[in-house]
Amino acid sequence: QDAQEYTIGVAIPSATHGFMGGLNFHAQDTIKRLEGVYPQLTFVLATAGNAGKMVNDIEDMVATRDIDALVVLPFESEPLTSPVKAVADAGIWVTVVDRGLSQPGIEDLYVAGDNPGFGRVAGEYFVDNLESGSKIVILRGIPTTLDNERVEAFEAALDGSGIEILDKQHGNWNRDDAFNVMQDYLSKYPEIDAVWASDDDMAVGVMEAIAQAGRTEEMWVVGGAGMKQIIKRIMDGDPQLPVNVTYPPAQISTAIEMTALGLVSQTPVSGRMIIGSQLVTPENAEQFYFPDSPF
Amino acid sequence: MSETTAKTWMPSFHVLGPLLALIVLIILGASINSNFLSYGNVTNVLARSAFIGIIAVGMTFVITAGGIDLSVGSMAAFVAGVMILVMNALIPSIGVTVPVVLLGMLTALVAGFIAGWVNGVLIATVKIEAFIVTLGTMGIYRSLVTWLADGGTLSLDFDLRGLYRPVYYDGLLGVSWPIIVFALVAILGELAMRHLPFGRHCGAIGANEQVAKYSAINVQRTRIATYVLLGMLVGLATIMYVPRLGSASASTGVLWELEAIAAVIIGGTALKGGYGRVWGTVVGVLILSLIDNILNLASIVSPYLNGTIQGVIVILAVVLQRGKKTDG
Amino acid sequence: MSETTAKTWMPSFHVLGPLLALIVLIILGASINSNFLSYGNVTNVLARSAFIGIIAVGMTFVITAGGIDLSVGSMAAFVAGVMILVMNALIPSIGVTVPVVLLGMLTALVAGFIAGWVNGVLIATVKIEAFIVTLGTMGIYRSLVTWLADGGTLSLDFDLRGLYRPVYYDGLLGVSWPIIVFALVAILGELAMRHLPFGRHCGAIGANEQVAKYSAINVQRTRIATYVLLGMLVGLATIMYVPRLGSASASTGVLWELEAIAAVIIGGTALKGGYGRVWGTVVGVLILSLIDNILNLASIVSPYLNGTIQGVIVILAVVLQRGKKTDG
Amino acid sequence: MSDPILAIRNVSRSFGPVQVLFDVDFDLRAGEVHALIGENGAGKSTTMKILAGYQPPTSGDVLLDGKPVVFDDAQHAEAQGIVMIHQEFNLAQQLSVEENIFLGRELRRGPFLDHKAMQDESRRLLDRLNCPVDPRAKISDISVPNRQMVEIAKALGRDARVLIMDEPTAVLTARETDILLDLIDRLRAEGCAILYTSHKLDEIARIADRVTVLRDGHRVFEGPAKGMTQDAMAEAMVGRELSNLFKPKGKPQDQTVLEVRNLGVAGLVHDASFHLNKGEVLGFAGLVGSGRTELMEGVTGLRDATGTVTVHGKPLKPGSIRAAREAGLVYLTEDRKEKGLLLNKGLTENLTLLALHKFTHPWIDTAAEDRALTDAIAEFDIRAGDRNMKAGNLSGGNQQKLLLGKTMLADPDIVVIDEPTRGIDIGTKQQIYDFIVELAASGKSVVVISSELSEVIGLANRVMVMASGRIVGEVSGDDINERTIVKLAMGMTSKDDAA
Ligand SMILES: Nc1ncnc2c1ncn2[C@@H]1O[C@H](COP(=O)(O)OP(=O)(O)OP(=O)(O)O)[C@@H](O)[C@H]1O
Ligand SMILES: Nc1ncnc2c1ncn2[C@@H]1O[C@H](COP(=O)(O)OP(=O)(O)OP(=O)(O)O)[C@@H](O)[C@H]1O
Ligand SMILES: [Mg+2]
Ligand SMILES: [Mg+2]
Repeated sequence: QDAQEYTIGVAIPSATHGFMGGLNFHAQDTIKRLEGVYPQLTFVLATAGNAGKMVNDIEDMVATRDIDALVVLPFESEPLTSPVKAVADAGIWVTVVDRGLSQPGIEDLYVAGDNPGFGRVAGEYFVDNLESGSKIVILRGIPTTLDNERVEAFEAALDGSGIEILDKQHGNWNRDDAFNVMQDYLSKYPEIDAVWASDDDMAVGVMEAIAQAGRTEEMWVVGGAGMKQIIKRIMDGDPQLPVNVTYPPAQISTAIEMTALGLVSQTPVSGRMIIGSQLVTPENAEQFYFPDSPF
Repeated sequence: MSETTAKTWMPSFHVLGPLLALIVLIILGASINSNFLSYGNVTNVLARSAFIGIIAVGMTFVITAGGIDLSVGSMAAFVAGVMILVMNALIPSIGVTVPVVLLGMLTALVAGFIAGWVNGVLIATVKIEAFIVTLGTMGIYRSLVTWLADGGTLSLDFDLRGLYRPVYYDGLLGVSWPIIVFALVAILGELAMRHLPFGRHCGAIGANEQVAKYSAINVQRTRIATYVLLGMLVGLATIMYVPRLGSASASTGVLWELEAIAAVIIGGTALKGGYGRVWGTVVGVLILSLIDNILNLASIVSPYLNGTIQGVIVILAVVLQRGKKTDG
Repeated sequence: MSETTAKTWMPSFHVLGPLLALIVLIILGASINSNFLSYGNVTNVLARSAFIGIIAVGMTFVITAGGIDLSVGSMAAFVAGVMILVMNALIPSIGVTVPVVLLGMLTALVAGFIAGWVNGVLIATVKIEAFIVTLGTMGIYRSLVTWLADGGTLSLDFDLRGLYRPVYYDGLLGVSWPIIVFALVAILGELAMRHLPFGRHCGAIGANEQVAKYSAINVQRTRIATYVLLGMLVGLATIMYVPRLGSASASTGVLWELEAIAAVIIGGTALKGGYGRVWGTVVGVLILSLIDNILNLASIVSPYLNGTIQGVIVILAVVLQRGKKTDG
Repeated sequence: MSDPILAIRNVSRSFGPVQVLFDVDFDLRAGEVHALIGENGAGKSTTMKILAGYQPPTSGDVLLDGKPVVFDDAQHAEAQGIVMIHQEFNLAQQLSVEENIFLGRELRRGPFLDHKAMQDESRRLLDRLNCPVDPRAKISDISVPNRQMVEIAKALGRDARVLIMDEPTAVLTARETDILLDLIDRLRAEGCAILYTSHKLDEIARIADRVTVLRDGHRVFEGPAKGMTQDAMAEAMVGRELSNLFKPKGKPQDQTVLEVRNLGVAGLVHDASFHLNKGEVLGFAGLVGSGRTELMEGVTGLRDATGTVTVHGKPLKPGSIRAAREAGLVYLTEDRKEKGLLLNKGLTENLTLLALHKFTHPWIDTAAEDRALTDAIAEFDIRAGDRNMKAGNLSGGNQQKLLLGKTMLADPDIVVIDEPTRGIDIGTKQQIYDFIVELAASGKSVVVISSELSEVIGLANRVMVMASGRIVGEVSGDDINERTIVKLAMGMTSKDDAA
């Protein structure tokens, strides 16, 4: 059949930590699969280490690759708003993933995780499982808007519960940094009841530090984003890791697939799609376990 | 006799090296994608080279005078942050008007001046190793902008952005402003390096500070001047940058310092100081931009390996340039 | 006259400078938090300093010989990645046994050796600017590890980790292995710098390559040796690092290069080469670790400003050291 | 007699605990050449630096036009028309000749540099010195004598009323020395005041109007030069009578220790062949740029070279300085500042650098190093105020002695000495000559490259003469005289066709 050819550009941040690694994996995996399914589709994948580079990538896709659709996970919302708007204004289909642009209505399709939800669900679990007067510590990510949103929602959920937040420092979504910060928390605070590590990479470092201090019995840890090793341990009923909160990196697959579908078929795909953050418990963990993913 | 051979052989390699690498890249790009030489793509590449380019021109003077500046990336973020805060703060009193933009630009230049001056004084007057000073201020500026932005992003007022936007996107006779400004900075820089006493003094200080001092050059003042110049050029680059992305955050300008320094060295300036050339730096900047651009055009490999290709090309570009040079 | 002061004052300042800064930090830490001097905290800080510390000792030789290496952080990530892959691959045939760990360690040393040798040959034999070579390999190693990990994290087999874990967490007589190894490396490094021809030769090459050459020093081989030594120490650091968290990813070792270089310079080694001291580097590493530790223990300020405090302290530490030094 | 333009009164100077000048008086008048002579480390350079504002005196006064003055720095002095040519080069290696000449006082047209004017002016200054260097050449690419000429041109360009020259001829050959001395004559006639130092006393005798002699930081003589013989000068300097400079030459043995065949260094040396016998002193003479240095650097593996080198009958591994050293062949460079010594490091570290292996088992034996320094100080009469000082703070001549000590510490069988007595005072020169003769007598072999013909003539058993990168002749026995050698070097006759 002489199906029309389309090019889809995909711009995502590079794999600098676990979650983005998973996202990169799912993006490449989906592209490979879709190229098999739809021979008339060509994909251009670009990864960027900062906002400026991502804008460059998008400009290049428009100028030299004649893309028909763009799937973008903005490195940061603000700086990418105008450039993506320029793409949309040129009549190119735009799918925005995860981090919304700072101006509404630019994108045709919005697929996202729920950052405030991510913090809230975790916070609610803390409230339900800790007594008033319990002491917790927080490890934050890299200073960014989305980190702020998560932490604010978490703190809002804790409001009035009587749970005391002893400290919140940046672990930069990095295992080593989280390990160091947690070691210092453990030196500083003789009593900690729980840790919100806010990310599974950080949770790995945190748990090592706790194990080293021999205080495993004293506190539990909640990470986030559903790294396979962590999910596995929840499945196995590890008492130190009671639950997890999802923030699926596979949302990029949803976005790419829906964008492709919108180009090659009549299926209506525009609109907003929020993939809620769910609480992973030992009971439901199995359905969140993807052993093949690198994340 | 030997002086003659030196004169006729070495320069040809030295001069052609980076240019050769640039030409090879252009041919490669054109052969990979027919749109590579299109007006749109060329404009894009040149315009986006402008930020690093303007900074790298300043860096050329600093390095020629035997210094280094690792802080320029975070300085740019910091200057952008201050500039945005000032402009946003002015809107209630002056409104969304051109003067606000002009005052913002002035802020950027002044902030860059001060930041550069602080580096310069710590290095030239307090005499601390340039590497440490600018590593320190790199951390300081970066953390200050994070703090100003409260961990998030500082954004320019949306209406003002509309007014300011043309500074990046419009231009003169089809050439966009960043390109024009970059070209002007490069030409003036090349003139200053080659035809002003300042450029010569930078080379002399970088070559041998003692000799420079004995030759009645005010070493301290000249050295501070290189950092101030660089700071102001960072301000100028920021003026071009803010209308493009309209915001500043902790991740603005990350690694620009390495890119700028790499461009300078690829261009043939000696890292130990004593010899610098601005046009080489311009070529270096273009080489670095083109590598990214071509990688986007090609999509031949796993994006994970982009860094490998980049690294290899950067090293090769310098190998080309070194030619058959003996002990350095 | 100024020489007089220089003669009698400089050494005392030079020697005491970084030590002084360290002592001030320790007093500060102890006064902020009573747990600061606890066995646990001291062990933590020392053990986590070990990676950077071991690398920084190697970096001291590279810098003393007038070189620089920006690639160590990504080299560490790459070596860790290769090491984990090799060990995981060996399990099916050899099982979860000590030989697998030993082979893994050997892999790390060999990988470090090769990586360092590549840097060294490109710099000393092909004669490309060290900054460019190692900037290039920095990107290359980082991208290779990302590629090996498929963008994610390479994790050591869980059972093997149990076997390997004690290498980080256990020790001898209450002193954990990383601390012991770091101490050994530091002592041997100090000895080599001061009492072996190798150290002398590094200083000579850094001070004046020509003189070194005319003094029958094999400049090329010595220079390569500094990079190989550094590469192997990166391998050694990785051997200590992998058992800690049992994983490697693209974010492993980010910015370690800057930290290592900063430690070397804070310790009093001259960035231009010609003079290095290993014990100073050790003090530099401890200063940097303590700053982080104290900031975490103190929580007096917005964590956004941690970078500012860090930067200021680093600069101050070097100011202390420079004392009343005249033109450098 | 006119009043002095520049003078010092009761000047003392100390470096740390070491006092190097004691109540020195000195004055300089317009239209006169005043020579300052003394042994190495006597304090000549220090005196000159005080006069030119590079260093302040510890006590005492500097008088300019009769009035006390305190120079803030050298620029201040230069603004008063006082210009100094340093004993050690004061040029930026990476910059061009023209850039160096005009450094800090560039000519401009409007705000811009006037390249043409500066090049023309450089050309003119260099022409005045009969120096053929291209003003655009980089300093690092030109030969040592030419660098010195550039240094002189740089000073000339600064319109000096007082010109202070610290051993300007140490690195010059006879031809350039003549040019410089003629120039000094002219400057004197124009009313310039000139302070001149040299260890070549014939130059002093030729141009000086007045002589001041320093010994160990004290002024021991001041008076008119007229009627003062070179021997008298030497005696005043050294404080004792000097016997004949050169001892009788020894007799070489009939055993070849070094054989060089068809050696070539790209563009610089062509097809050079010679041999050296045991116990022989072989001289190499030639004009500046004749390629003697390059030939020997090729022989010792410091430069890429073609051809063969055989030491003690065994071919030498090409391109390896270490192999040469291990075979007992060592080269002492003519460029002590750039290639000889680590100026920022201590005496011991410099002394043992070439022979470090001898002190290593397996640690460096610092006590033995210390003893070696004591020995070298005694043997080569190194005058160091303080054993822990940096090599760069030694006086120029003492640096040369340290370099000699460094080379000899390797205990070579065959030593190539390039300009052995550059900057060395007459008393020590004699010691070094004795040393070379004794070395040969003890069965070692020596190659002496020297631009001082008397040295080659007085020391060598045989002399090879080079011109334009070729060995153009070999003279021995009674033929070793100035006339024959100069003729060969100028390429006038070819006594012994080398081809
Ligand atoms: N910066 C310094 N620090 C310490 N000692 C110094 C310094 N400069 C010179 N000296 C010492 O002062 C003494 C006089 O040195 P000076 O250079 O004046 O001798 P000189 O007469 O010029 O000798 P030469 O003929 O070898 O050039 C020497 O012992 C030297 O080591
Ligand atoms: N570093 C260098 N780079 C290029 N050319 C050089 C260099 N050093 C010397 N030359 C050139 O090599 C030639 C020979 O050098 P040089 O003057 O040292 O010879 P020489 O016979 O040893 O003379 P002398 O020892 O009397 O100075 C000259 O033409 C000189 O300009
Ligand atoms: Mg002297
Ligand atoms: Mg010579």
